Amino acid sequence: MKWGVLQFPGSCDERDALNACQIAGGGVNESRLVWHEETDLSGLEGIVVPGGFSYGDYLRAGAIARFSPAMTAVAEFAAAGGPVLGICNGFQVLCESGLLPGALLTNERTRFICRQGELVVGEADSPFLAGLEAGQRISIPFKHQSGRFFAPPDLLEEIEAKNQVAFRYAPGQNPNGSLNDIAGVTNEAGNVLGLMPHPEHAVEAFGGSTDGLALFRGPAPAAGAAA
Amino acid sequence: MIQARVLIRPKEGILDAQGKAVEGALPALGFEGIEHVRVGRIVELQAASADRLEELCEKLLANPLIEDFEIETVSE
Amino acid sequence: MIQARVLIRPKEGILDAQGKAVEGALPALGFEGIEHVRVGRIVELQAASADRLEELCEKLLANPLIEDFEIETVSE
Amino acid sequence: MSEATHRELGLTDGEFELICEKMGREPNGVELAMFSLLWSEHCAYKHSRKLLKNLPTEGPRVVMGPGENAGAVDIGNGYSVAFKVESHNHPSAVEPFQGAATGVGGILRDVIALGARPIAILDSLRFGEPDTERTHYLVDGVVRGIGHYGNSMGIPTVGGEIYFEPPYEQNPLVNAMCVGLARTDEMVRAAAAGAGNKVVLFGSLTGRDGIGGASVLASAELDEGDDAKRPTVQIGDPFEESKLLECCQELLAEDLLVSLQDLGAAGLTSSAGEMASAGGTGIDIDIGLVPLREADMEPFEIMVSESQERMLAVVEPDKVDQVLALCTKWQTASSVIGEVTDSGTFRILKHGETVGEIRVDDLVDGCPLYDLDPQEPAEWTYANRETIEADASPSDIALSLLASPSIASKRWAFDQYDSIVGSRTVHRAGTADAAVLNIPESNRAIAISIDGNGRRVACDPFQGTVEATLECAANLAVVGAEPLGVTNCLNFGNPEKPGVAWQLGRAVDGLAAACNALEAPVVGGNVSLYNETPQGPIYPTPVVGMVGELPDPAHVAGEGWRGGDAIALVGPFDPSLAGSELEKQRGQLGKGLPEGEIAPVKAAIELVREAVRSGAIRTATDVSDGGITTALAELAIGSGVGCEADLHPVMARRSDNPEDALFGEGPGGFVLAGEKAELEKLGGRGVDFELIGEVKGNEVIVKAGDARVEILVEEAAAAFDSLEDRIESDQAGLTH
Ligand SMILES: Nc1ncnc2c1ncn2[C@@H]1O[C@H](COP(=O)(O)OP(=O)(O)O)[C@@H](O)[C@H]1O
Ligand SMILES: [Mg+2]
Repeated sequence: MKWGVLQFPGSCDERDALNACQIAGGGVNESRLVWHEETDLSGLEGIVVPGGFSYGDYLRAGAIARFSPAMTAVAEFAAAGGPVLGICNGFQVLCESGLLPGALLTNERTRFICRQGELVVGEADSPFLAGLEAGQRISIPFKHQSGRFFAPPDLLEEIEAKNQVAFRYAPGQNPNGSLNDIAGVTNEAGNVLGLMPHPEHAVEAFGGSTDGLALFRGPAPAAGAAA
Repeated sequence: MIQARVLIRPKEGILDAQGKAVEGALPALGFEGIEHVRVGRIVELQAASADRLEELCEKLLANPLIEDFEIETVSE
Repeated sequence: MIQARVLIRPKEGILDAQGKAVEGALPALGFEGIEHVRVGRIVELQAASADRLEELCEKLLANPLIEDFEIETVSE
Repeated sequence: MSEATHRELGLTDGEFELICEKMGREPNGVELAMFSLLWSEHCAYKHSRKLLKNLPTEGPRVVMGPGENAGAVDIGNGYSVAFKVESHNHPSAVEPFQGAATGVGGILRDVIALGARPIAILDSLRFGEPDTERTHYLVDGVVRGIGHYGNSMGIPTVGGEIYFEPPYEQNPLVNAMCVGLARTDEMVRAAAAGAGNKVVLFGSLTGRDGIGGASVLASAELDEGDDAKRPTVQIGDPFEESKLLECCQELLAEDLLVSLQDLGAAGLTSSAGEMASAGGTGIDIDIGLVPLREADMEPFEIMVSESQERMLAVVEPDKVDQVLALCTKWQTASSVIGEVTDSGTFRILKHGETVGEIRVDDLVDGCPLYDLDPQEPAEWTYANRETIEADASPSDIALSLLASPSIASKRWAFDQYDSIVGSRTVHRAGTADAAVLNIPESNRAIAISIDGNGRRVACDPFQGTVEATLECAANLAVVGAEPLGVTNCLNFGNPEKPGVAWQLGRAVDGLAAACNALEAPVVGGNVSLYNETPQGPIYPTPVVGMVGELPDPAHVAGEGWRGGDAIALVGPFDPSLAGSELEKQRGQLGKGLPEGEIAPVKAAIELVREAVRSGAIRTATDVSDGGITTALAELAIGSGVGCEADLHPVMARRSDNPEDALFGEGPGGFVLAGEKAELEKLGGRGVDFELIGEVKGNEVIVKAGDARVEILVEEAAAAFDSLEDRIESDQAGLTH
């Protein structure tokens, strides 16, 4: 599957995400980085908005990156049903740009955290969850400073009612004070998914877990069918 | 030229982690009787006109879902 | 009870990395004619008295080495 | 220039006279500022360079040694790793968050300047005891600062160490190490070459950051304002550096640069001066072409500004446009500010008009090097204080050691660092004794360790430094790695004092002896002197960083053991309370450590390394602070299973004092756990070997003669995890 991984000034995890795309694709090297000024996404079958500190995370995480030309193209790609995965800073960018509901606030304890943790797969209907079952636990690193998911009460209710929760932190493992333990959500259609934890850092055995691969493999059949 | 000052605060009802951290640190430093600490941002800038400041705040400087903003301007 | 508002800004001459990044991003967002962007913090709190606010700012809220602060109070 | 000026700038009368003699006239303000910085201890190494010549610097794997921005060793398949450790002690004492952040930024740029991509950061920190507001403030700021910079740059912080000792209370140490990966044939040197080539400055704008002491040169006019407002604190901007890194990588990949250099201490003066010196050329810099953050800067300010996130490159004239275009792509400012010449002179121009002119040799190599006047102090010169009750039982002592700030878990700190970005991290701080990074490019992994116990070095500078170096090698052995090269940072007090001079000389001798024995060349480092306050000097603290390689990251011994495992003690471990954590708690520290031979320790290191590499041993750790009991307790805490061990063989073979066996420290001890039959294969191999117990139950039980430690694993864990609460209580962390 041909992924495009966005690269903003200040992105950090874009090579890791590209690496994950490649491993998920059985080592085939057909994915590529997409510079933030690019607007032509033709030929790409999926988009990753990766983690890092786009524009230094200054002002507010994701606030500046969402205005990049590439994000306009990503919005069109998503509107046409293309799969878009936002990881960490990418999740923040997708929320800021309105492609996903909610917002991400500074961790309750205000500190950056980096540790391995467990997620419970939610009920959301999304191609990214194709290889996972609702209720299943997966082990994925948590790594962020502004990962506290927030939505005002009515929006939160809507997200829950429409089954847009993709992942929750396993009981007792919520590292940041996210509402309803939410670690990741999808848009209504399910083709856009954002999460704070880092599946691209759980793709090789030496790192301790390969549970993250499922997310990169999930949309492959759908993309194949579309092509 | 306009000198503008934008105050951006966490919306009422949202846990303000930084404000809470400040409150938590007060007793050990011997400060008493201080409460309701809220931490926000201030952005100061010079603009040719005030026309689009509101838009700038809504689009970039603040996130209306979680933050309120207030613009104060002084013409120079 | 006193309602206090503390404005904390990077000192004149000190690199303001956030202000610089915001200013740099504005033209691409279609905002022209905006300059001298400085980003700081605002801390609002309630205190039993204004006596030790200065000290609070110096010790905890601001870093006097790199930041200036300004305290505005309203009695309630 | 008044005579007082050069003194205020830190030059001695003799040095000033020498400058006048070399120039044939008195220097003007710009020139004096430049001399004062390049002839400072920091840049000229005037009290340490003679000693450093004793370090072994050569070996078959060395690609770049001391003299370059960082050292580098070959790791096969056309790749090298570049690494260096550097201090940022003073700036961190003044402003911990920015001091630590810019310390990381600075060491990253040294590695970036070689054309390497940084792949790991380690930090080595020293603070006072964690009971004071000041220590809390420093720890909070430093840890956040390191995390802020490394995390934002996307470079994992994979290891480090934190010690808490009273002599660091006013003068904390913040040492950061960076490791980078490069294709060997694409690495660049810093030497300027080719008269007529252009000098390009890129990165952040130049402001008044870090001008500090030199500001006495400011003209009266500028002095009229409030001088206190003149900024001296350097502010780090990792976003700018992140762009700079990618920009440098692309410039080098496109083969657009002749040479590259970072701007560190003394800014443009040192980088341009050292580039010209290394290349045997001259250089012209026009300060009128330097992009400024503030309009009214004086020439000397521009020449010595320490604004962060800037690089200097030498570029052939026909490639300049491409270079500037790439900088624009990465949204980083750039401009041509000068030219390489064949004059041998460093010329400073302002819009074409000469404002300063110095022979490159005079500036860079002209500073006199001083001999030290070492004198061993007759007695222990540091304070002692008792913090443990005299009648504490062995179990109480064990818990007290686990809770001791220098031994207790630092996970709360390391969890604030992104340790996994880059997809190479096999082991990070806290999961094995050394960090392990996968290097698929050359079909192997590297291991990195950083170590330096200042207290033991204070007891005996030679032996203490040998031990620090051996501990690095032991940490590497535990993950199956053998040393390739060493970097170091020598943090000491005022070398003009005979006692400190003696510490420094003996420590360098110890480093040389250990590196020679281990055949691990020193490829770079840093020296930080004058770490003292009116309360006295810090403990002499050589921080040793070691990089090694291992064939297979799948065979790395970790710290988790399993019920039923047998426990062995391997190596010529000869524990003593001298200089130990327990002696510190008892307020009984004094001069001297037992001398030990290096060869048998080296043999033990090799045996453990081979055992781990074979895959037969899955649990191994070296015995270090707090002795065997602490090592056993840490393994128990890590896996939640207790143990029962009897140190009788240790007692019988060496000392008869149970406390020495239980809590004594010293080099050359490894605790291994695993299948008894596998462990026994390590016996009879010329290295001391004893089975001392078994993994079981929920208690840590360690016997030595009549003495017995018996603590619940839970209790041990609670003690081990107690530091976070002690340290965090009063910090709000609003620095960013
Ligand atoms: N303790 C030491 N051991 C070995 N080499 C050292 C030591 N201290 C400094 N060096 C070497 O001396 C040179 C100058 O060091 P430094 O001034 O820190 O470099 P830079 O200006 O690039 O930061 C470097 O090549 C460094 O590796
Ligand atoms: Mg350098």
